[in-house]
Amino acid sequence: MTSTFSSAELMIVNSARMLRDGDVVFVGVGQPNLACNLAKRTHAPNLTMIYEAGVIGAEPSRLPLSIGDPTLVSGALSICSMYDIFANYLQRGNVDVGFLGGAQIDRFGNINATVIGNNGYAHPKVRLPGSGGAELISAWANRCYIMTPHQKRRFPEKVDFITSAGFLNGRSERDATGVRGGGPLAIITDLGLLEPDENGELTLTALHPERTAEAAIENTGWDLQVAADLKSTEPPSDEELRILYDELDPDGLYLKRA
Amino acid sequence: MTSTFSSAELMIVNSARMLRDGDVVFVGVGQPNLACNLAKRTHAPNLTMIYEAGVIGAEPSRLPLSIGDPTLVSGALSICSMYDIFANYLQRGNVDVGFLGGAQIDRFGNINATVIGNNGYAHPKVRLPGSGGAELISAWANRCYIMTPHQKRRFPEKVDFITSAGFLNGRSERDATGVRGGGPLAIITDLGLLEPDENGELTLTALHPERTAEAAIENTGWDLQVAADLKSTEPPSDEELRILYDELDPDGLYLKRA
Amino acid sequence: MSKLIPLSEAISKFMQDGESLYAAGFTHLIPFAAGHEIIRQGKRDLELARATPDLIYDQMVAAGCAKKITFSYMGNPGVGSLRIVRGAIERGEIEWEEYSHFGMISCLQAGAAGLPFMPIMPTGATDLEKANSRIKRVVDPYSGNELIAVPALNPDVAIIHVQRADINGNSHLWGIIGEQKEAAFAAEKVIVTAEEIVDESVIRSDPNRTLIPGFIVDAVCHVPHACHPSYAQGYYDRDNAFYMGWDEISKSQESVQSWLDEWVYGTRDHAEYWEKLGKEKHKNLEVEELLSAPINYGKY
Amino acid sequence: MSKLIPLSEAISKFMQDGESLYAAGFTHLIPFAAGHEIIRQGKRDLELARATPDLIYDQMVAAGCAKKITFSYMGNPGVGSLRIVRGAIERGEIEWEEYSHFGMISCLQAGAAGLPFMPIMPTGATDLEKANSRIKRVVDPYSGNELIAVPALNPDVAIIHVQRADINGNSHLWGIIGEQKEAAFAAEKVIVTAEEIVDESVIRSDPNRTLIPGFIVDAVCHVPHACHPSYAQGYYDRDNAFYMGWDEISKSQESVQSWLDEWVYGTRDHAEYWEKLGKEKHKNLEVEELLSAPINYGKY
Repeated sequence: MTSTFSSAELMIVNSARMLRDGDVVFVGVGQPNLACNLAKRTHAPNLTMIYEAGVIGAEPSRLPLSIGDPTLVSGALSICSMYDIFANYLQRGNVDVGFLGGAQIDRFGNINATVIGNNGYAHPKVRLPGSGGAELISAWANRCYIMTPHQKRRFPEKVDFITSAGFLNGRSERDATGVRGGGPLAIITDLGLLEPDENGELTLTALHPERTAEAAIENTGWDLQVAADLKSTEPPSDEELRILYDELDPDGLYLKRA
Repeated sequence: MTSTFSSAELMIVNSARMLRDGDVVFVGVGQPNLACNLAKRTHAPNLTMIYEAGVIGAEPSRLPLSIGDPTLVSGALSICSMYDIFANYLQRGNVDVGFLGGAQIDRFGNINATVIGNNGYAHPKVRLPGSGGAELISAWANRCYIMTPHQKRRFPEKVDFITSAGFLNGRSERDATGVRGGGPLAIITDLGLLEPDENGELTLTALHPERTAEAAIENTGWDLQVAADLKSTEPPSDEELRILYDELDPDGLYLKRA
Repeated sequence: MSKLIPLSEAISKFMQDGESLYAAGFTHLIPFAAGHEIIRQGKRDLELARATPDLIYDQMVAAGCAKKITFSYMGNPGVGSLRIVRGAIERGEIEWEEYSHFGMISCLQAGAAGLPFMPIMPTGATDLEKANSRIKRVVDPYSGNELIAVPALNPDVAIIHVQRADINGNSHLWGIIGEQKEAAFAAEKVIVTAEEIVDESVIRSDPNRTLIPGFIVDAVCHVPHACHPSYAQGYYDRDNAFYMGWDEISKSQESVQSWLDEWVYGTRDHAEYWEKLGKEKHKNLEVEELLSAPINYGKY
Repeated sequence: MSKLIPLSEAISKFMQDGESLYAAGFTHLIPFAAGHEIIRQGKRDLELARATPDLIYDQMVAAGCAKKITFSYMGNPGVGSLRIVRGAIERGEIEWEEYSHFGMISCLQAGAAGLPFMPIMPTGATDLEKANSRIKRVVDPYSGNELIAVPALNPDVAIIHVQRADINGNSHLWGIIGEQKEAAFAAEKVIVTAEEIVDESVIRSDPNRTLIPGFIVDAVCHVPHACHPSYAQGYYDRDNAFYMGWDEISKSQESVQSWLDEWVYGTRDHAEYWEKLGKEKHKNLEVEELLSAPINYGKY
């Protein structure tokens, strides 16, 4: 079956819609960056974007290729040191939203970006890049969103290593750690949305157009619960797609036209 | 008796001579500032002056009247925050020399700049300005020098309140606190020099021209010991006095010509 | 969305009786205009914190705005004693809390960083620690040695004067930058007063100069010469004569009262205060231009 | 007293086998030229620390310079994996020590401030703490709650690339200023490489821009384009093609070795390396001027 919308389109557009006007967002490059810029050009003109390299309020004239791209710096509102961006912005509670990804995301929204394999940390089968800012974003941003393709190997029952805390073994366990942020509010996949239930377990709460609950269940490593009031996400609008393709990624660096 | 040299001349010139070429000096305004500038124009051209307001390498075009004088800023080498000046410079051990003063200095070089009176801290007879940077300079500068007129009320056996640690009740007590700096190396008064003995007790080690040990003993609140090899300081040279009066304080803000 | 409002509105909206205040600026950019407006509006029971209370808090204490003062050096810089605060403490008329400079600034740094405390290396001087129960010890988990700990300071309000800001509060500061950034991030509400309101493009031309981002700012007020008798680097000089003169004025409650009557209660706002200082004073405090060498950010 | 010496002399004089190194620059001003010179001089058993090892440490590890690596994000930024370091860790050929970004930078901050540790608020993620015994807990003396503690990092050597410095090492940096200041103050020895050596008067025209004072610097080296394939804000662009190309090159030890042979061992110094990149590459990385608005310090 050929879909009307690509996976990237669905993830970016639905992530953009999670953002509220006035949000301060801690953002990386790639799809989260596109989602933020899309939100800013539609319903959230007062969005402030913060990059972990210490850049606040960037207005890049080209699509940034790394979080330290010089195009983020020229014409930005403010630049600060790495200590300050993590301390005064993130740890202090000045960040509303963080975007996360990772090699593995488990049933309780815990993320692994460190090591794959059962031999433990000291003898990694696959060594991943590690935390970077992720451990801190997941702990201290008021709200977190995770963007990821919906694949069984990415959604194990339990991650091999917790790089970033979701709800640990349940919401009460996260609460007990005393972290200031609220944890993952939604996982935006190319099939639909997973949101934590009252216990912090990720459940399927919405499907994208032309996507099925069966596909989601099949591509999840745990016994995925489906919300009683399963919703459908609004299809990406022509305007959203126009902004993405014509304004934000005209050279198709992150988005390939179907 | 009319002296050849004024008290201010003797204190400033002898303080200047304590400084070594290449020293990084944490300095305030007034006499210590004149001493540093005199040293820089004579034997210590590579002296770096640091002000607690966060100014490094000032080249003021007029005599600064407060540690935050704008003339210290224009043309300085570097400016940093107050946190950085105390942390990265002083606490880190990047300061060779600190100058101190105070209302009371006792037998072991402890300084009181906080409260006078026997009713304790909560009910001060005379409330002084307090520590400012003094507690930290006395602890963390590698070498400290104290400039003060030689007066009995300034030299009690024991200070009413220890704002800045000298040798506490003896050198071994300071050593036990784990502070990084070496403590007061000399007290430069208008009569001579007091230096700590092996136990940290301040003893008279040198007299200025025309000054007597009797005067020093009489103007000290403890039983001042006189070094066996009591020295005489070199009289201020014509060149030193010329620089002070003609170059550094031509308007006589701190120095009055005899 | 512009945050530009008159100073009187910012003070009445964001500074409430009983709240804590950090009016920032170590020897530079001291926000006197805002302090005077607080006096004019008769705010009461404030908890005033500043490393150096300086004349601004001496005046606010004299006007009866404060119930407590937190400081690390309570002097008239370059002159001597700070008579009003000193007298209030000696007579037990005001609560106070005292630190060393680094202690005070570490409290703000902890507050700005979202930490409950900051460690400080031992100084050997323990009398203040005995007198201030907020100063504690913390054990370094690596050496087992005891360090000093000071608690986070998170004032309800920070007032920050800056050389230039845009209408959203993005602020450029230079010269002595003591603890403005730390105070702004530590506080719950931030009022910025600025010598100049500039277009956002001026701010964006030099983002490394922006120490305070607009999104943490609640109000921006255009108040030229707001720092007199303190100064704004590149805009006007410190009025040393006033600092020395205050030493005389503050010798009696009567002369302080009459100074407040004439210069604070008797002026509608800071523009009128400045005007009243007169042309000669304006001229004395003028400063010739000395520009920074530009830097190139590059078009990317 | 001038500290200006050739980079080769600075490396041979101040970087010894077995010492620890922090080559600073978070995504910006990465001192590749100094890294290459370390490779050329065949330094061995270095303990390499950087938040992001980036290609500079991938190359140094490939060349056999390192016995240990300390990091917080071991990726090829914007591309993917950092193959050489990753392989060395997977095969157990190198020691490593790992933190989160804030953990790593807090280690440096502690080192710079002369503190033995820095506290960090809890993050809920404890697996790394279990794996790295250098990460400890400290009890907040105010709430009794446990916080994370990380130890001071005081490298033997910091290498800092800056846009402009004077011959004494007073350095102006702008754009992304990640951890250069912290690394310089934390280290025992500091080597500065600079795009431009300027007169002291340029530095003094803008003291707020001087993040590194000369008196903590041991050597200053004039090395234009030192950051390629990283960049210097306002001087040249990031060579993204190289970052992507390295992903291919680093797939085999053979192709890495031949790259090192041609580009590092095969060039006498960085000037030759830059020349060898060719006119077209130079042109691709050129950047148009975009100047900051000047500020006025005033003549006082």
